[in-house]
Amino acid sequence: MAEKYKLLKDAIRLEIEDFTFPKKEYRTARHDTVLPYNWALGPTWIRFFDGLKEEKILGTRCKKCNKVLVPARTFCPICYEDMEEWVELPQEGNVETWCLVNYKYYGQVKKPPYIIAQIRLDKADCSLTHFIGGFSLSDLGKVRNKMKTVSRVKAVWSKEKHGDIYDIAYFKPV
Amino acid sequence: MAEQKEKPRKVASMGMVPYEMALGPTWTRFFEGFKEKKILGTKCRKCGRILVPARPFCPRCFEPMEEWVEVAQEGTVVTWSYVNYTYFGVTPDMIPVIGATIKLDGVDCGTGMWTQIGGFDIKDFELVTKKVKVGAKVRAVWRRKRQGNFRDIDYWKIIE
Amino acid sequence: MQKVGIVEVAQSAGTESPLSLMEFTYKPVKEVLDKVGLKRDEVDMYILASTDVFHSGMSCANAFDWDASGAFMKPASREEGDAITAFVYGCMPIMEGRYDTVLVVGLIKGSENPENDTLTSFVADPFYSRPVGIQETTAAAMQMRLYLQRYGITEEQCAKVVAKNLGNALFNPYAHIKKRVSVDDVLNSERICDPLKALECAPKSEGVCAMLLASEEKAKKLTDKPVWFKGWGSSMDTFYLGDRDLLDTQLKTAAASAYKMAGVSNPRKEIDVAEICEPYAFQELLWCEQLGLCAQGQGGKLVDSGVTQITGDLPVNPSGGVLAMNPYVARGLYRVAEATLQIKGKAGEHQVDGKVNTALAHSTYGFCGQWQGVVILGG
Amino acid sequence: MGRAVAVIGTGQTKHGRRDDLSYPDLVREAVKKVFEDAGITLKDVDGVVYGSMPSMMEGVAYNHFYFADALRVVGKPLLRTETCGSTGQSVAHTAIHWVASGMADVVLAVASEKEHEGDAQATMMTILEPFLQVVIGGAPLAFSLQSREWMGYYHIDDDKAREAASIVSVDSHNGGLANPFAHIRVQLTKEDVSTAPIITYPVRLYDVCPVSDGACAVIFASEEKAKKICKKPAWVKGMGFRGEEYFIGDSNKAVWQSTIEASKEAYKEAGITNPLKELDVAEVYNPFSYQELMFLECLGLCPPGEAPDYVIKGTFSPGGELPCDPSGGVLCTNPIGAAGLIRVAEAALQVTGKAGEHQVEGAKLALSHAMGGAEQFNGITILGSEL
Repeated sequence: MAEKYKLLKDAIRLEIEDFTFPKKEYRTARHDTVLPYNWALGPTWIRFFDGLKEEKILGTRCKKCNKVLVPARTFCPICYEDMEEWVELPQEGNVETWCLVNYKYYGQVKKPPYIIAQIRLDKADCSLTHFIGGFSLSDLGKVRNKMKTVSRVKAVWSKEKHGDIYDIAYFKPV
Repeated sequence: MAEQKEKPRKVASMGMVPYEMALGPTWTRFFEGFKEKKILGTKCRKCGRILVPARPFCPRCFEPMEEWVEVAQEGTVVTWSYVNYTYFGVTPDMIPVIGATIKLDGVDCGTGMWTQIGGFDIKDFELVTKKVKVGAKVRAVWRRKRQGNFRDIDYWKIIE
Repeated sequence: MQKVGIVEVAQSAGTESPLSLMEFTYKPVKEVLDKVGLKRDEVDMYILASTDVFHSGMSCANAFDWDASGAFMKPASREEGDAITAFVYGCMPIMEGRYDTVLVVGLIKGSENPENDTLTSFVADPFYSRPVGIQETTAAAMQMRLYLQRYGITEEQCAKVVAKNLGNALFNPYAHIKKRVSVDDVLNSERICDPLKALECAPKSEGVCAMLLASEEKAKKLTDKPVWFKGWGSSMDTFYLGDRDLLDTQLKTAAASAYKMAGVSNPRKEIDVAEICEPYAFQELLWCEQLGLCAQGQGGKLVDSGVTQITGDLPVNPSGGVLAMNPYVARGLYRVAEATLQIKGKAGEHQVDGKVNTALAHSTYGFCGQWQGVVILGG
Repeated sequence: MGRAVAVIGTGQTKHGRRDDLSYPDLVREAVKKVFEDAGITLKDVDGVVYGSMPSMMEGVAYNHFYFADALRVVGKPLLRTETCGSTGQSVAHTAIHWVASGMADVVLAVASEKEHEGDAQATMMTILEPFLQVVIGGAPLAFSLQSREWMGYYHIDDDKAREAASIVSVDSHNGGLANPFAHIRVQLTKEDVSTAPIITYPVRLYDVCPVSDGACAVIFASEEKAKKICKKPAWVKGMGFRGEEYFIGDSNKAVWQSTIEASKEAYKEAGITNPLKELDVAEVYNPFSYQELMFLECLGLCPPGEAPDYVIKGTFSPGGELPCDPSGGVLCTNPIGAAGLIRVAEAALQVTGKAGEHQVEGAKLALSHAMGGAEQFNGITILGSEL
């Protein structure tokens, strides 16, 4: 399996962590599934991510129920109609709920601690899932207290953009 | 539908998930046999079939298979195929490979996908079609250093 | 429509096993067949439930699982998802009168997989939810905060669920976690994903559950106390968390159809015991509300009142639930099996006090309960 | 056997390399079409069955969650059935049992694959556990082994098998040209096929199915509903499914018992005693042309060991006694998880006279089939124009 990791390390330049199972007192076979993927974005995601590159958060409006959904959708999940009207959304919104991730697991997207939140952007009819940051997260008690007072947040953009969801670095309290 | 002007775009990524399987008593014993250059099977007390690799139970009779037998290391080629293409994880230096199902003498099933034929220049396809035939006799060739896994049998050699 | 009876169940313990997945699966299947006195090939059909990412690194899980499930050359299929769906699928051919007996098997060896959080992150879409860290625990933590905020449920009330369920598990020989914990232990355990604390999250367990179903006539021949399948309901929610009200789940819809099919009009009164899938402690309270076992927002008071204790009027998770034993995939079938044992009066040390006529088994998987399923059983 | 069940609509995407759409949007393409074809609304649907190949294929686990909106299953029950290559057939069977049981009147069955998003052969190697079955080669190895086992068992010489396999490939590719949904559209001669590069000997390039993206949706309904909603339903006449041992050496794969027994059960239910005579068309799962030869025998369509003779004689070619895979089959279109359901959809199109350019004139009784696993699983569904 080591060869496979090397193959993809070269191909994708990924940081690969080690994973160790708890020690077993019986014979086992380590068996890592390592597979390549090439996910087609399709026109809707392409346009949404191109928007992020230009520091715009784009949603789409359903002509039937009139709801604005973000990220942009090809079709309205309720009406099943194509969503053809594109809308640029304000970059501020309310925190609906959040969690503070303070533990490790294999394949984690970020080094803990970090905050994941549901953020209702102004004028949107659904919440956007993203990180909240811009302040120290090292003291859990302090974070909990601070977050009690946070209701409004605003997008902070990454300096280097790749046309993906990380083009928004995080949302910071306003 | 959104505008179709954009060219198709893809996100390249990798899925990596570690797993660790227990071999369990049956297959642990089977591979212990490999260390001593032995191929072990189990016999069903009901249908009398001997199966290799050894099994915890007979898949048909559904009774535990508790009787262990050492089986022959020679057998007959039931079928074979010449693998000559690559896919992710398989690099050009790893092919060609001759996969084969081999019916060991005295055993009631063929080997699964764990036996390959070798011992000559298998890159020479003409030679392969001349030498490898359904019904050919083969014998296991063991590695000198054995660790109790499938690699202990280096390849199966055509003996006639 | 034919009646379906549960004839017999067998389960394996949740603790780490040195057996191979094949040997581990074989045991409960063989146990059920031996208990009933049927040979493998005398069963008409087999339905398996296993899941590729929760399957020790092997895909097309049915390929490997076939032998140990007993399905060789029998009509069969596999559900990829919670094993409670295999139970429901198993009922169908009997209801239509096609087959008389169906054996259902749900299986997993959690010790061979990485953390459930690693695996459930693969459920998220690759462009958006996955890169922002959504998996089952982070999604549940956000659901929990909303629950605490909107209805004033306290962390203490959530912790009570853990103390209750792990307490029950001490009397369940198959449970994985055997540890008495107090409400304070839970409250003081590490805040791994605030507001979720370590002890409020289910473990990762082994587990094979096998169950024999039969038509009415056949069931009466095979056992003196069949348990009858009365109703089923299930519902799926929309995918993105941001599109949903996380506290208004599809469990309401699922429960409504299950009650309708079973003819249950007042669940709180008619249901004698409930086995609920609560991988996170607060979810037991939320699911109780949505199952109509208490009013909306009253889940906290429900646990405070003590009615959900094993000695209470409406015991919830007398087996210890998923908090004590979490064989992902198989856990839904474990709920049905435990509900069955309660009706049969064969739950042993964790048998509830009162007579059990009607029992509810619930399962869920997906972020914040995207899929919900409810089964009603009767004596 | 419970209530009668019928197919009241089908929908297929244009199969092929579909980088133009994200995966959920591809699924939606098939779902939209099936609703149009059946002429029903969301309200009419009681439940959804979905299936695909394993999560490892496209890297999204439990992808029915991801597709919940595209499948129009929000607020409804969903069952997820998966049995490897035979998934499409198993998905259909789940839907049929569901309706026959009386717990639902109308069930939408959907299956899909987007093979270009992953590496199919590398994924399929993960079907096997890591310590006993380890020879590299993927599905082509497994199924080439089987083809040669069959040739050896019946002493069929290489040249004869080669010729018959070439005919199968040419016929299928011609079918693909007539099918608007098919992926591979190429005119081939027998010589093109027999001299193409070797993949896993004796299998050559045009003996092998392509890597395809695609989705298929089929709506099943109870007798009462079908008669109310649909002018010309395709009735489910019989079905069967069998699987054998995990280790491929455990049984004789030349006389493939799971195909034989699954088809026997389906024929019995459909009241078919002479399938070659009684069937009008067969959609046989043929990812490898050599395998189709073996299937023709194991499905009881010709005597054991004689498939090459029958194929060379033209029995299964267009205009023959029992045309096989007029759609081009899996050789032209292989979104794996969907391929088995596409066979069901194509059988339905044939018996309802809606197959267009690849219609078999007057077809009334059609067989559809799929196989999967490490030479393990076979599923059959028979559809007819009469109840």
